[in-house]
Amino acid sequence: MRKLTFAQALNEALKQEMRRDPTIYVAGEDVGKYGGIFGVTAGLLEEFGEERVRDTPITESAIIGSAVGAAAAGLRPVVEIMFIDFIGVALDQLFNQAAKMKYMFGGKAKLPIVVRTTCGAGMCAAAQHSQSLEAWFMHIPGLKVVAPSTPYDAKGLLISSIRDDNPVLFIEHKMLYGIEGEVPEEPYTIPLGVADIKREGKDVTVVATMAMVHKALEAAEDLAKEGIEVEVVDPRTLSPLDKETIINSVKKTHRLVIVHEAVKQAGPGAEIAAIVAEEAFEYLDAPIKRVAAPFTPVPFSPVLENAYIPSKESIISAVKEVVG
Amino acid sequence: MAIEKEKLLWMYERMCTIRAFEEKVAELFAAGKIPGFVHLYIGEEAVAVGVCANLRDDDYITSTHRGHGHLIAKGGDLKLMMAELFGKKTGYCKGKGGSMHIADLDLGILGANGIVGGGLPIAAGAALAAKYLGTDRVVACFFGDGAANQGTFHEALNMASIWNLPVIFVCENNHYAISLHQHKHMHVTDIAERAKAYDIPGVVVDGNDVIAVYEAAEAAVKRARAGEGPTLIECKTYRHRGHFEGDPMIYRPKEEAEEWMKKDPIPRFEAKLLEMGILTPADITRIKEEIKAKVEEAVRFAEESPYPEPAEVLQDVYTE
Amino acid sequence: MPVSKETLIELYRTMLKIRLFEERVAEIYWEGKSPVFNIAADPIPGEMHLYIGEEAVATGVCAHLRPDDMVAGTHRSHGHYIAKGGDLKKLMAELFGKKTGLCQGKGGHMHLFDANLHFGCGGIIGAGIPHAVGAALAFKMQGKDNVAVSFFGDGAANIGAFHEALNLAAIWKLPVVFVVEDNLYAISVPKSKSTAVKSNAERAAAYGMPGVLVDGMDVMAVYEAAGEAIARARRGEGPSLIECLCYRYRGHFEGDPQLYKPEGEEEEWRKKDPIPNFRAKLIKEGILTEEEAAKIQEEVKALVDEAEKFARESPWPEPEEALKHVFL
Amino acid sequence: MGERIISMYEAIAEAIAQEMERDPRVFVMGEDVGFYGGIFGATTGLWKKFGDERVRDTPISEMGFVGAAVGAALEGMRPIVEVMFVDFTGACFDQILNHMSKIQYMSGGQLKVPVVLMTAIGGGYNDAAQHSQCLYGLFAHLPGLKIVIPSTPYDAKGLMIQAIRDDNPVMYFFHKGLMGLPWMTIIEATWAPVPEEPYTIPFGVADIKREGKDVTIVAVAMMVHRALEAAQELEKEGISVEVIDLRTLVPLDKEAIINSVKKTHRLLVVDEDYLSYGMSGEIVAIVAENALEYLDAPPKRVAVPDVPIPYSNTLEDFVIPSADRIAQAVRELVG
Repeated sequence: MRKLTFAQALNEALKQEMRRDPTIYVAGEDVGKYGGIFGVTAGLLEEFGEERVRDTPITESAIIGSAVGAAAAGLRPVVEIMFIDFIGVALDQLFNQAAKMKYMFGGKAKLPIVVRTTCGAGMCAAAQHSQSLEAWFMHIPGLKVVAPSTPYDAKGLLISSIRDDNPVLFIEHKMLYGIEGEVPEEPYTIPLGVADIKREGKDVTVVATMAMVHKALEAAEDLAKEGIEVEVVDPRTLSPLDKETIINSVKKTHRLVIVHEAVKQAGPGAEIAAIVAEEAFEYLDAPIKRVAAPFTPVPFSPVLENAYIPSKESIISAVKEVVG
Repeated sequence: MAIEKEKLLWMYERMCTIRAFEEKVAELFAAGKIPGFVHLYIGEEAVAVGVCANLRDDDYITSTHRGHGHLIAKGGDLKLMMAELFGKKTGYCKGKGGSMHIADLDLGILGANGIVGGGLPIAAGAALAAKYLGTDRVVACFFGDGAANQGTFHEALNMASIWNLPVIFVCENNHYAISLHQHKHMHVTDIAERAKAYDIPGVVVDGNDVIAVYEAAEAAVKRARAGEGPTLIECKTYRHRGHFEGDPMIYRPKEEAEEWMKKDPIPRFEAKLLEMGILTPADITRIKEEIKAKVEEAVRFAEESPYPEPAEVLQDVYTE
Repeated sequence: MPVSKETLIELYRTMLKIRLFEERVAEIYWEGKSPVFNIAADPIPGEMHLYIGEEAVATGVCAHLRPDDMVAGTHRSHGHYIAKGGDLKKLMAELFGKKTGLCQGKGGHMHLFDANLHFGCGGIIGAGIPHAVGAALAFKMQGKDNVAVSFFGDGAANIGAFHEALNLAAIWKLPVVFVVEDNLYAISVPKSKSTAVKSNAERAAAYGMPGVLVDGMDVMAVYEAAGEAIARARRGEGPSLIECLCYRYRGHFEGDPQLYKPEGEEEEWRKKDPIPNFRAKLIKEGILTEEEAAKIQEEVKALVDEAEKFARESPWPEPEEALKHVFL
Repeated sequence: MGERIISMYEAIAEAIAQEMERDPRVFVMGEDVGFYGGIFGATTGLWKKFGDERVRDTPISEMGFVGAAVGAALEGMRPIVEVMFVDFTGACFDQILNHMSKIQYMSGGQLKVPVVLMTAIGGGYNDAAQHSQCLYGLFAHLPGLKIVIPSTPYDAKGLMIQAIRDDNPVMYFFHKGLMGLPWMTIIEATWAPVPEEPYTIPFGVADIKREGKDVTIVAVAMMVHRALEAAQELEKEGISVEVIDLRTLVPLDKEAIINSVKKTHRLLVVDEDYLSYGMSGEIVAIVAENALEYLDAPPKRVAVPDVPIPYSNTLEDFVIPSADRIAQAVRELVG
């Protein structure tokens, strides 16, 4: 099948959806002529024009806030916040307005908004351009949080997100933009809230997200050589979260390791560990392990950043501890 | 002046309705029948009414934590509003929103808002949609003097200006950001001055003179419908009651309040209409009786309505 | 006001220091990034925003500042730091991510802090503006005559923090000077598409403070406008806003294709290059001879060489240091 | 402990006043903190005592004045800022997320940012979705901030003084329902003995508010009192409950939790914050990682189901954990 990069897959999803539905528009900083700082909106301006591909000032509150108003009034905005780190200046519009409006209004409002943003370290962009903040938004009722790890998932999940009638935070890990994978040419959807088992195994369940999925798979390769069969589960959507797949996998393997790039404390892994401890307690043969970033901001120096990002090795040793 | 009789009577009736509704809410709140916080609009009626008198049903408004007046002026249903204040199942938001979050999308009411300045970018977005969809709808965005210091004010006005969006930004300058007087929260006297910072027209009007508000809004709405972009209207007014019910109001001098009470928009307008012969004392009694009945009916409706089922708490978070 | 010969020469030297330092940074940056551009490649990893072309602004403003005055910079702040008297060696080492860097490798090029020089900057557009206001508040409360200066771009003047910070500074009459570096672009979006007013100087009126527009390519124009504003602040007469029209000769960041810049625009602005023009002026007015100018060039180059050598030879931080400094 | 009885809001205001007397660098900023004394009384009497300069009313500009607090702290002041409701931190999140919490780290430890950001949390009085949240879990996920959540007047004073003297940014969350405000439902425990002299309570030390042997309940703020209420009920049924009040989430007293679980073998975490991805998940995960073998039953969580806080009485009472819901969960654990 034809191969595309992660960024190209997202770009194709945007183009195909914009062709299908004229109420979809894209807005954000440098999404027009520039094609998005990471190239995801490349060619959109040329095809759809300035009315539908809107360069905004550096004005995150107004970017998300205007998306809320536009959605309430019948459009389907797909807005871009360049780095998830910048969402701090617009958080009110996302967590008090977009996320809650439908509920506060007793179910009347329909807010089909997609907020695309990037996360993750690995570019030496330091503490304000490298964070993984997904856990916060998973903690906010009313938002859906999508976090793909492959070009195939990226296209299908973005199309589903655009067609979803709820506000969706669509998180793209910077270090994944360049990876290639098979992507069908025609539009297709992947349901939100359905995890994907990226590798089957019987000894340990490793739940990993975004860039960590790939590290987990590498770790699984190495461990297979030592006769340890790792099952790698990629939730793909963090909210809603596909509990069943995770729990069923643990019921099979009896062991759980959770890997993410967000800091460990109160991170996505805490919730997943809690769910399993609550709902699959009797199936666990060993304590749950979390492999995550330490409780520090993201450092700049490549040496420090490497020490910060969870490594294949740390995943391997965590797995060995639980099978030990 | 060129405003036809029906419109004038409509404005009078609406102002009185807001006043009667709010006074009843104050009474019910004091009696413990309405829970939570309520922020009353009493004293500012001329602003909401003067602006909304220029709007069509398919135009939009964004409102504030002090939103009852805007809702009534835009045609909100007293029964559903009151039921919401009581937290009843039959309320506008099925008891999930309360005073600060009432909305009626069919009437273009994009919601009251519990966050100061929260509605400004939302208004810009609704205007973007109106323009994008090729309609001539406009958006009236109400906010207070306090909100004019919020970042969202700056971002929304700048965006509306560069994108030439059909928004009327209506600043209800009641001179207090909760307890802080305007001269302590901004270094300019006229908020309308700030329009220059976005290259849009800014006008100051007497917010207690409904005719003045109407005329300023009329021009701004015409401008917006014609695709000529946003306008900032500053309405100088005063809230007769505290920031919220229960506010001791220790921060505001008695004399100041008394001065403003003399400028109460309703008696002023009433006198004008009498003098113009559009209204007779008999009409006034009749209109007020009718309004009283409507409000009573709303209260009855709210009282008789059932509370929501606890299980409903889990509904309406997501659209299925 | 009459400006001493020494000051004029110092202004020139500082602008040159910024220019040569950054040209060197660009060279080193690309060492590891061609033929394949990997942003995380050594010797200088990460994003890189250069100030080349805007030197007159930082130089003209900071010439009036004392070490204990505060400066809040931006994501494009090497120039501000150098003009404030920053140490080239520590700065270069930080860009390399070395242990000897200004922030021991934790901050990097967008997050430079120097406690002794009361200098800080960061990667979030507009976020430094309220920091300067807070520093000015501290000075006022401590009864000092220090001032705080906030540098930010025309793009940042559209973000909420600008509005809130200027309003606060005005009502509290704080000793702070807001310097807008209007380089025509918010990344790729031209000012005409991002900013509703022609000049941000007009926005000062919205807060009840003076605002002026100056030619940011003319160090003397900046020097004079800043001199007045800073003196005013020191006298306790409150904040001012200065908008400096300038141009960045390079992209928003290294690697930016700059497709958004129209044909010929840069050539036009090259003619206004603040450094050669000022050099010519000084020579014409007999303040500097060709020889002296060449000597300054050599001295500054030597400083930059030394900084590069220092950075290259410095050790990396220990990985475990990633866990330090979260809490005191 | 002194026998003088005061409310939690008075305890907080007293702590701030005593520190302002001790240290001239300490000052207070926020909306209505001056003349008004703070909407929830946390700055009562300060303006009278210290005046406009040190007790500053701000415009409604959270981004502006929280950012200003960061700048003032960098220049040697020790600001206390009040953000009226935690729900409003959305308007200044960047300043907390990218500056207050990180400057110390990004500067390689050169700079410190001794800001105390205090803010009101909690529901129970029909203030609906934008004025009733807790959200401390979000901030506890953010390296560089210390997270303080008192549940009694005594703790409130000691922890506030500790917070002001701490050189790190501290977020101090007070629960509106515990402030002892005359215009809210009064809970006895919100008026309690507080020593007049200044004292500190170290961070990272949980307080066992009630000893027990059958079940460990971990909670903060209002939920501590609901748990104690439940514990009394359960005692009649012969179930002995231990109630641990964490008091600070960062640093977190893991030992206290784990030791108690080793003793009781059963864990219930009660939280007024949303269930998912919050404090309750972290605590259960810590126990699952470090004391799994001691558990005789799956750990349980009682928290706000994942919905915004609704307005109507019936709805709000349903989502905010009650003593009954807590007691029921305990019965299931031991049953």
